[in-house]
Amino acid sequence: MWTIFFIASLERYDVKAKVYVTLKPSILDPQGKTIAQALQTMGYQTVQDVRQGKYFELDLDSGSADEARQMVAEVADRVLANPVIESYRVEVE
Amino acid sequence: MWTIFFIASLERYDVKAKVYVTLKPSILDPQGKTIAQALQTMGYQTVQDVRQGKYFELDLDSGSADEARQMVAEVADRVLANPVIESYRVEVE
Amino acid sequence: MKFAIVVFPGSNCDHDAHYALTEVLGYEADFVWHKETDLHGADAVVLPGGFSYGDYLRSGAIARFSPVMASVADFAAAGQPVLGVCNGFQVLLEAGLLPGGMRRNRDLKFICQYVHLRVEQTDTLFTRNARVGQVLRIPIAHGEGNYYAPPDAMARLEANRQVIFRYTAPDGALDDAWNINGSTAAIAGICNEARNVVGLMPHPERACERVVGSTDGRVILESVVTALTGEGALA
Amino acid sequence: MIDESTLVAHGLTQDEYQRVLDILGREPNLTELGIFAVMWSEHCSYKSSRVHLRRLPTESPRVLQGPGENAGALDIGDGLAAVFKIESHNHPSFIEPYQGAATGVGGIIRDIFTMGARPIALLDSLRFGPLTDSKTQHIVEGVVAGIAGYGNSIGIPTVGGEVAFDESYAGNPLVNVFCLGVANADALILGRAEGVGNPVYYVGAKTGRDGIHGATMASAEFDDTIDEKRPNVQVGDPFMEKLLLEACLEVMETDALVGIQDMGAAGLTCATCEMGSRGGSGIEIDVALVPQRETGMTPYEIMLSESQERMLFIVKQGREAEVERIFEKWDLHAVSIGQVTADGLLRVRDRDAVVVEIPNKALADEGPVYNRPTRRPDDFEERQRFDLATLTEKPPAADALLTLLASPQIASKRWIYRQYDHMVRTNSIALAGVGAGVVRVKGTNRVLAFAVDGNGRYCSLDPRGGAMLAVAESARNVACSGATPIGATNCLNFGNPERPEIMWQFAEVVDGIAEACRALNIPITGGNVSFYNETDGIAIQPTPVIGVVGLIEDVSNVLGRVFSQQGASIILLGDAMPGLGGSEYLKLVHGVVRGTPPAIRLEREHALQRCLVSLAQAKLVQSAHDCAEGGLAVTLSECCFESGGIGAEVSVASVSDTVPHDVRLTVALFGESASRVIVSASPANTHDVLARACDAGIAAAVIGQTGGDRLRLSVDDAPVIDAALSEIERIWASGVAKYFEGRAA
Ligand SMILES: Nc1ncnc2c1ncn2[C@@H]1O[C@H](COP(=O)(O)OP(=O)(O)O)[C@@H](O)[C@H]1O
Ligand SMILES: [Mg+2]
Repeated sequence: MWTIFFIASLERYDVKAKVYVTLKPSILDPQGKTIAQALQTMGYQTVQDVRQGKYFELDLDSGSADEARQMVAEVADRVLANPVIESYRVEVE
Repeated sequence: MWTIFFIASLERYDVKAKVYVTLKPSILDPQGKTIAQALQTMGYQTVQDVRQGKYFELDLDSGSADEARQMVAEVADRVLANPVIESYRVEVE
Repeated sequence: MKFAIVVFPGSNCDHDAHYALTEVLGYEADFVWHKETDLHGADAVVLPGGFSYGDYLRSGAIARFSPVMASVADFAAAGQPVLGVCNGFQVLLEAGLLPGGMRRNRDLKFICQYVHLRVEQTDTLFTRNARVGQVLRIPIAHGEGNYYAPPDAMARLEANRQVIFRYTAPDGALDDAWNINGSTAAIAGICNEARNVVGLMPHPERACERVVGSTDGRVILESVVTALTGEGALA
Repeated sequence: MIDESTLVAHGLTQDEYQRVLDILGREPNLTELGIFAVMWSEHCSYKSSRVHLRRLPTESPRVLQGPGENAGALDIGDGLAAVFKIESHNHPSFIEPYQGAATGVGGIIRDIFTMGARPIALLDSLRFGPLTDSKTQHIVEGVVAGIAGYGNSIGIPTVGGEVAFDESYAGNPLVNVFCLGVANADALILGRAEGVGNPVYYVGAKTGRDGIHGATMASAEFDDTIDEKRPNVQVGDPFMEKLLLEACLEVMETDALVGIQDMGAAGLTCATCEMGSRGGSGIEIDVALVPQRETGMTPYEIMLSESQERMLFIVKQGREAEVERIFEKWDLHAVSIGQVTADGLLRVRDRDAVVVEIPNKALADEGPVYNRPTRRPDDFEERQRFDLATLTEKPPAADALLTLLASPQIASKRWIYRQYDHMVRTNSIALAGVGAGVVRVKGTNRVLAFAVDGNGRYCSLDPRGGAMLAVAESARNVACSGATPIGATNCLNFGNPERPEIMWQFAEVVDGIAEACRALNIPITGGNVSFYNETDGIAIQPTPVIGVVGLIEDVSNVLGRVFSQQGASIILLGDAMPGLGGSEYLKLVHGVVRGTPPAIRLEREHALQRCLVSLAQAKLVQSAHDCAEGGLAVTLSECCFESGGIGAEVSVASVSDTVPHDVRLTVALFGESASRVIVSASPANTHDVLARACDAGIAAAVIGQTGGDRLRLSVDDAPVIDAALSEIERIWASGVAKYFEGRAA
């Protein structure tokens, strides 16, 4: 038992994953719009548009980067983003 | 007048900037913590920790990438992030 | 007639729904903890308002994975009545039991106030005692109630007459100034294609007694009883 | 080992350190020193205020719990108790408005459910700089969103509050939050540790390095080093607190608990030694068993952390499993970190090593007590002097009214309370924004009404009189809803107590509160003191905030602010007196803050309040509204606003002995004489209302009728104001909101 556990634990990696979630481009983003307007009012005239999204950092303890990538994609699709209104991007280090 | 304006407008670039805002590491992130727990309960046992941040995409109409970088850093510091509890990172394409 | 009121961690209108259904309207109601999978033999299920899981991530996003939701989905699939109020509506959207999603309110603020709702359709289990065009005065209390569905889904919603409530002026006129949170097509509530699952952002359970300001919410809770038992049917 | 600079860093004086040495009979280690420092900080020890607070009246037959516990409690009949308290979170809200205000809400809610009460309502009392300043707008936006974010999520309605704006708060905003809960009168739970061998449990959020020395920070002024104080920011987690709230209330139903206390200011340190001290017990804990969010935390950090949403409780031996099971149901892991002992000591271990050994009593009860010097400010009399004759260039009355109605001070606060869920729990009877908070108690016919009030400007001109006016106004607001005031809590916000002028203000205010509470028969059941509200040596106006709780025994007797019928008689109860000292009119129209605030005769005030309650009980009046900031003209406007367009036509006589003649009009319209209320009654009941007022010894006069869609006001038969209601209401309605359009939240 001890040895097996020991070997298994040797094979785990600390993996960092990042997930970016934004409203789909066709959907009006009330937060982004308000920020863009406020920035223009504040004198930042070069700002054309702002979109606000969410950003997640996940610390994983994975068998491999591939395993992690697959799992994070699933988590992003099922949980972190709502595919009805949002799109997402996953990065695994 | 007309010519000057025309030339000036020729010199503008469409620049895309991204700003990533995260809570400083020592600050409690209740959202991230709750998400991590939920993922573990759902069977994603390899998830050790989750931190949630904000992600902004800015469309600018700038004189140069450098000008844009400086402006976005200022905007991030003044408006997009709350420097008391958050740190940020700026990327300009 | 028995209701099941699902309690998620962070639900906070569960007791209000229970009070309205039992003390005010005289029906039976049981709380069902989100880890349960048995709906206590209820005839109708209510997903109450609140901040399930603190509304962290997105409203309703975590709650929809609770064990009870599989039972709620089966219950809904069997054609039985399910009502989602506010956060409960958001859970139904996240669970895919109703189409669409929610954005932050147009003015980015949490809003708590009375609004006017126009009843658009009465052939659902929760509006059958109302009149088409009837205007109900019911409070809202939410920060993310700005309804959105993609154009094709919107077209289906309208074609199937699934939009049940819209935000309107007090006289029932559609007017963007009265579309309190900026929802697409001023949508305040919708039903599924089978018309047994209804979700709405306003809180009918807060509008069941004169002493707290309105009784207009009763018709929604009473309709389902009429539908199932015939009690209180319109002449 | 403990040198001068270590003492300074901990805010301890040489004398205080000597006291530590005397108590211990040895040198403290650094952890012990940190523990003494937080427990003996102003915030935790009340060392400057204690001698004064003793003068407050704290008893009545209804008082079930007076000052000293986590919250006060009053008997409200039907076997129930109202449990309530007010807390400040001023300093944290300046540093981080959203989180500071949010964690303030979280803290006061914990104080209430710790007593075994279910919290049912919140009120907020806020002070900011002028809204024209964009920094202030940012603070206001954050504070309001923070209160909303926490209260809405946990599902406790914020049913009302108050807010004022003045330059003195620009660098020191005030965020005071009042919470009220209901408990079974015989099941109040106290914060005491008893029963040797009983386990000490920790539950809730893990401990991080949050707010270490928050309590000492709240006991220091702000200056240029503010940035160094920044890493302390605590983040609130209302979801965690909602779980704690439900789990604790469920555990409390089992009788397995001995005592419980939240870990607020001074965290684990305060919770352990206070519970030990109250129960006359010792407590031994092992910091290694404390759940930790960060790695490498020292015993010092663990003991002093102010991480939010944590509770400490003592369980009866043998009942542990039952308690743990309830917490597990709510996804919370309660862990035993120690036990109650017989030796009266706070003993902290880090596994095998004993790192702290201090008598609980020394920390909690035997801290230093100061009777600090007081001195009346030299310009006191000078500032009270004000000659009405100097008021030249007065704008027309109608213009002055518009100026007042448009100012954030008087304008509608809807922009604020619309962000608060003020209806959840379906108990809110009067909606927020129309008077006191009025909340029914389900399962009974009873209703509780409560209001928070305090006028810093009055107190800056006359601390004692201003304090009496604050008590009177808060109680009057409660009485206007038909409730009998039965008790109060208070939050005393002041500058640096080491300055004799500030200490004088404080002593005067306490005397004013004591006198008014005695006269109005309102015991004080608890409260909070916040000193050091100064930036760069400039103090806030002395700001006592009084939260009065009242009881209505029959829900059908509740009164609202607004006129409810056309053709009703408008009746003014109480006398107008000469003077404009300290008024909103003087400040907003003339930029003058001088003079003496309105005089108050407390026995009259008491009679007025009793009369109001009797009118409500007899159902003789349709509405009642306190005549306060902005005087009669503003009060009448407010009675018309949100009434669905019911106007009024009113005629009053000027106050005769006011000189000169042209000021009489101004005084009649905008003077803020105390102890006045506008009620409306059907013509049929008008005579009875006047007769009851006469019996009560209260001046009462019919000054007009409701009706039409205009507000018409005459003084001495000369028309002075004639305005379309819809127009002035629009100006009033947008007076706060207009400052926030288009801001990026
Ligand atoms: N900070 C606040 N939070 C919530 N409600 C508020 C706040 N400030 C004012 N209000 C609401 O606006 C109303 C008017 O405030 P105020 O003029 O102080 O009332 P009153 O004249 O009754 O003392 C109050 O009844 C209160 O409920
Ligand atoms: Mg007031």
